[in-house]
Amino acid sequence: MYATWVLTALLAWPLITGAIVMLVPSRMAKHVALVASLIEFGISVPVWWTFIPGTGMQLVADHAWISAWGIRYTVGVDGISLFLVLLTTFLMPLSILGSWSYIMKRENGFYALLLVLTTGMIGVFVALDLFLFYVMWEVMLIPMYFIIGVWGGDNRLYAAIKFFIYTFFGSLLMLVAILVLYLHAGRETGVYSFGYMHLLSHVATLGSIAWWLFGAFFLAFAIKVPLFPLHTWLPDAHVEAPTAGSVILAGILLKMGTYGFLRFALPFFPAVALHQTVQLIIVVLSLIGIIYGGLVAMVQPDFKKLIAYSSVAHLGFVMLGIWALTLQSVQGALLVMINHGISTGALFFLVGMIYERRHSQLIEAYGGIARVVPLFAAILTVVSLSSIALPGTNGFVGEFLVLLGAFRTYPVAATIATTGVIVAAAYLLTALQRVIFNPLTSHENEKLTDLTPRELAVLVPLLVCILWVGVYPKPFLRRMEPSARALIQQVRPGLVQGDAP
Amino acid sequence: MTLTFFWIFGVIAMGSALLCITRRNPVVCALWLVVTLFALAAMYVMLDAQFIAALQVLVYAGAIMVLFLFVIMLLNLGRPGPTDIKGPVGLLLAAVLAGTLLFQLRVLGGAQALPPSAIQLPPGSLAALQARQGIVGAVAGPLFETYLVPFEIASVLLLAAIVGAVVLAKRKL
Amino acid sequence: MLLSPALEISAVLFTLGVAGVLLRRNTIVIFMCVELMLNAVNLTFVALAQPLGIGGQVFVFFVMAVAAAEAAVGLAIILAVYRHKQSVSLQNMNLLKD
Amino acid sequence: MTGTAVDLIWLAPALALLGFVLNGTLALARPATKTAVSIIGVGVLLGAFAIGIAVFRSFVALHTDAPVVFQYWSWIPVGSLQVNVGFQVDQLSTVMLLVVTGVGSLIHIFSVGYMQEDPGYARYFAYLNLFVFFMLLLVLGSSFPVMFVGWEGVGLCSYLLIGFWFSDKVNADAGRKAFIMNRIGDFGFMVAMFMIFWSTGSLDFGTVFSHAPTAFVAGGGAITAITLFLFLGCTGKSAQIPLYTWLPDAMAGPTPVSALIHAATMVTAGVYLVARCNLLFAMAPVSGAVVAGVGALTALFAATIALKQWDIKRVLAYSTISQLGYMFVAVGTGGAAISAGIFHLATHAFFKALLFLGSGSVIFAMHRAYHASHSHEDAQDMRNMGGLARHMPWTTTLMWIATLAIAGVPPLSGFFSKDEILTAVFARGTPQPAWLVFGGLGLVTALLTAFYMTRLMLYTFHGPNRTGGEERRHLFEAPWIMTAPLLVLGLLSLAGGLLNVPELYHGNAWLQHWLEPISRSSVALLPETHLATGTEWMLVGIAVAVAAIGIVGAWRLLNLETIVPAHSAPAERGFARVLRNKWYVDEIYDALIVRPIVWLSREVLWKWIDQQVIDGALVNGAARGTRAVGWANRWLQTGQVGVYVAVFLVGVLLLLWRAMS
Repeated sequence: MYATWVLTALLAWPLITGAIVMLVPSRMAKHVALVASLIEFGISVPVWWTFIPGTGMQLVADHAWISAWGIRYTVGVDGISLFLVLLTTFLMPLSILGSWSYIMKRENGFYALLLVLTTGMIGVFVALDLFLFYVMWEVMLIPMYFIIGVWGGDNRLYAAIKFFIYTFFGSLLMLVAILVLYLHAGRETGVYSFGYMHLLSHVATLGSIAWWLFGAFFLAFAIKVPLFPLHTWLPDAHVEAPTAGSVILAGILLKMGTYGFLRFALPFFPAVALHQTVQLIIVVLSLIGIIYGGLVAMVQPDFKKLIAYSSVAHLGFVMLGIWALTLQSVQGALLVMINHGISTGALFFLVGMIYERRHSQLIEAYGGIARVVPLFAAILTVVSLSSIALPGTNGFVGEFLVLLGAFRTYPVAATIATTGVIVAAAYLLTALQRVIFNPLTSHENEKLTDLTPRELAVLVPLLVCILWVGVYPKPFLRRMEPSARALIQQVRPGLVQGDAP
Repeated sequence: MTLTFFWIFGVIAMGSALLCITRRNPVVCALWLVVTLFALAAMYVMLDAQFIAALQVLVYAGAIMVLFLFVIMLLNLGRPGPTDIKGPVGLLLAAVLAGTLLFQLRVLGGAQALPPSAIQLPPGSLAALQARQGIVGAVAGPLFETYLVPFEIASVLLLAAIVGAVVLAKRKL
Repeated sequence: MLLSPALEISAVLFTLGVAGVLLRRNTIVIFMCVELMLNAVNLTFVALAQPLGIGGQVFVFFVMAVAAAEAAVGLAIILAVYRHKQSVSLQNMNLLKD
Repeated sequence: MTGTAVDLIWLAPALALLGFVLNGTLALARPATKTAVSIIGVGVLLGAFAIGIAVFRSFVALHTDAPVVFQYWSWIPVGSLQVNVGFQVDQLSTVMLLVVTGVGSLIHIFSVGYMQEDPGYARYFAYLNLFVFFMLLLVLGSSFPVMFVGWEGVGLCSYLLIGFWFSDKVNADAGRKAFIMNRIGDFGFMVAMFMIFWSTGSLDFGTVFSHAPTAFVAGGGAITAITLFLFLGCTGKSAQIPLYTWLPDAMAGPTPVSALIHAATMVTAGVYLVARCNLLFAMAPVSGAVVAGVGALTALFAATIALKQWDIKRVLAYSTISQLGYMFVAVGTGGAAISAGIFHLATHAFFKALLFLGSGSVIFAMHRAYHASHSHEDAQDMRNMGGLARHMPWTTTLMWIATLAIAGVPPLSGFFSKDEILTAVFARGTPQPAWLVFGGLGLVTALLTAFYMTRLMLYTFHGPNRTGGEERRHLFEAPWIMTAPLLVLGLLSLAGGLLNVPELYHGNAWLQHWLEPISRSSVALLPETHLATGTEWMLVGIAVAVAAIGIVGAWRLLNLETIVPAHSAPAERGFARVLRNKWYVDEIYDALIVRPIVWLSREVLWKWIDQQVIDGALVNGAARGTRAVGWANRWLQTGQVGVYVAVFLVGVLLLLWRAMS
């Protein structure tokens, strides 16, 4: 019973409560939104147990929507999307709680948009009808545009429009590709449907047009990932977005790109994706992302920009892991996606919290504040270490798996990517030192106050996850494995590399 | 006989319409338009549409044109403005475009545009209908049955127009 | 049969209305030309009601209603514009430009 | 499960972790607490040591050659990769366990006195406990990934403790440098793990070592690459060329930290790793030679730098690098020499910890003296010391013991361990002459070691006192809680040689026999070596002579009367200056690597590629292009309704035209 309505409830609940948030008095907005998002999280938690590790889609709901064009409302999760859905519902209450005192104007609108955004994000991850997927893809775009454009920093309009046009540019091409797939499968069978499985079963006869379609999907997803050189919207968007915006942007929106590759681009066009040249291009771009992102992050004066470029590097690992197509690397990539959501989310929260006190996110504005705000410093240190993949934290498990798995397919590339861990240490520890260590020079920093209980309530769940995934990732890996194996087998039939004999 | 009268009124309508668009003075234009409308009303009578003809006189020639004249006089536009009619270039452009349009309309509205005779009613059936139901009744029947919803919508439209006109025209509400 | 001459006349009247819109700058006159075009169409409707049924006349009825509404609102707009610009000439209504 | 005390092995790291959690909480919640922190901090370590002893005794009683492996939970299970969190108790790990918890306990006790006045007391002990936790993970881990957790974890603690007094930028810089240098090494470790996994299908020590003979061709490219990457990891962690430069800077941390992490335990992790993987290194003769060669070179190179350093802790730091080089020569030689390396590791832990803690006492005393006189002189510069023997007799005596031990004077511990290494190395010289060179370098290093250590002792404790008169009245011996651990370490430095008295002296060579199961499989792969008894005695003679020359030479050559305090000392000239400036290696690294990378990142990658090419030319270029097209089409928008009507009509006409045709 629960299995049949849970995903629909997860999609509908934020929309309903979003409308309610618009109607309540503005001082109540955040409370209502928080309760709504907690309930949303509560609804999603049992999925953890309801989901049975295995192949195929689960918790499926399927209803006719626009039957004239074969559009259906089909949703479901597998081991790939399960954690992204849970990550979304997990991060939303935290984001709302983290915006508690950050958002001071038009609160109703902000929180309502956050809730609508939730629907869009979950929709992207659970949609099994490509039309529905596309609709959700756009649904999540619009609230984010407003969140950056209305509640952002000084240069928010530039960033918001850049974000929007970049993404939109890619997604329109994707729409064209989806339509071509739809028409192709329709002509072949006479059944016109946007269903994932239906389209997937007729991609083999696409011929050379697959190249164009892959290109369209690639562009849409690569922008979202973001893959070098399509990444320049990210630093701007991150710097200007309010805390919650940055957290969600980094934590979830970026994952849509890699998720898209896993769900659509790879299974639909395996021949293209595994073509020598395409492999070379993507692996090289991932490597550039890892190294380049790290190096550029190292010289950023703005903490948020630094984190943004570090995201480019982390997502580079994910792309490398996906394309290596070994059991370890794909699961590692999935884990890095989750880890990045947790760690980078926490980093953005921390930067947001200190920004609220000091109104600067420039690294040089700080220094030596570990003496003034020891708790903040301790948590920032733990989170940074998780971000640079220190063993024992979540970051390590993911990156280790990606690199280990990728080493099988691309030994040289994996070796080069491993140097990314050095660069990561260089940029994040340098920033850490310049923020919490070094002499306390500024008088303004002497009066900083340490974290409040509310802020701790935001950070502690993230810290728990950091250690949990770091020490005992088995529950995650166990649920991912069948789907990862199925994916690999679909893309490259035959023996799955790195599987147990 | 009818045809002759029809043509006479047609020529009057066309002539006064031409005068309407070429006279400089807006009041004069409006009056020539009234003449056109009257001529049209006469033609409606000959086309078995007596009720419409009455409406034409009442609504168009009466109400609407009076409104126009009121506005013209209210704004004190009774004298021709110097730039009211465009210069030779405008004239040429208007002539060319209008000429093309007329040519196209005549081609499209020629004999082949008429409905096929199979679906045409036999001549005089409209008059017979009017004789049976009465002139007003013949129009009222479909208006309040088949076209009831559009009729209601039209009433809402008029109401909205009234409100809108008041809002727009009033200096201060 | 009056159908053919009615259509001829209607076409001419419509063309004259179009020519008027193109030729004039006074918004009130342009308005009147629009009314002229409406009437030209009305004539067609009425003429075609003879062979095709009473529906054409009903349509004329609606056209008149819409024309009345249009005249009311349109003239109110002209009034408002005049109050703003002290002119009803199209030349002065160029706010659409940048 | 063995049903003996060995099963309790998990308690040792768990206790340390508990100490970290409790002390960490206290550090955040009640930073001023001291007593509870001391009890927890020292208590967990003593507990861990007790467990270490119990485990060791039970393990000895088991009389087994095979390691006892405990698997606690499945950590990273993906397909064929099955990494468990597990501990391995065997001959090697028990020795390391005892060294870590034993020396660690002593240093914890010392810290109670040394850090007493520090406002970050609780934080300090939290870090220290965490360090012990990770170190135990490192030595006990039953697989490469678990070891790697400890490996990076100790690096983290090292980072935190070097930058303990983070308000000083130099300290924070030093911590960061240490971490990044270590990460370069960790890169090697990780790549080596990947290669091992895909060659042997596992990362557990047991499986890897049992599959290695079939999975690799001895001397082949794969095994050579693996071992070289592993050794890259070692050069980072154990401060060998080329990644050694962080260790001298690491002296910025509190002195007990230098003793524990940067002398006795963490930096020896590389030696432990090579010893653990001795089979792999034995299968790759080239790598073995590289390890030994790099070790020998590092030993000599660091010793030369130590000759001209004035900071008492820096001398010890370079000495540590140098001694680590010795250990690498031993483990690089492989086979039975592994035990020599581990032996030296243990004795070095004793006497180097003693030296560091002794220097800690000196610095502690100097600090108090300068504090009393409100002076801001450098409390670590030997030029400011001199004649301290009169004020600190205990410290002086104990440090002399350690100095003689490190110089290799018989019958102190260092003599035995160093001699063992030299014997093993020269023995390999017969089939492979390269080892003769390494041995020669080792002898020269021994000479330099004796020299600079004597220099350190003389400048610090003897000659005229160079502190001011005011300070002199405040120079005292450290409190008993600091001298007591020194005493224990002094005893160990004296008698540590008993662990492994070679058969040459009719000893039973206990450690060598104890470690035999560890190196058994690799001995077979290495060339047979044997040194005649006469040659061995000759080597002993040479080693003792070298030590004596070093000590006496220092005594004779150094003129204690001409030293002037640091603030008025003239700059060195010529070669001395090169040594004083550490061969300018830091400067060279900075100019060749650090600066180019930063410049490349900032000016080329960020400002040019990112901001100008991608964002400027492409992204905003597209926007500008769109705007230009719009600008070009602006004339269409006249704003004149009349024109719009005309255009509209043209459109209508065109449509009609289409309808006509």
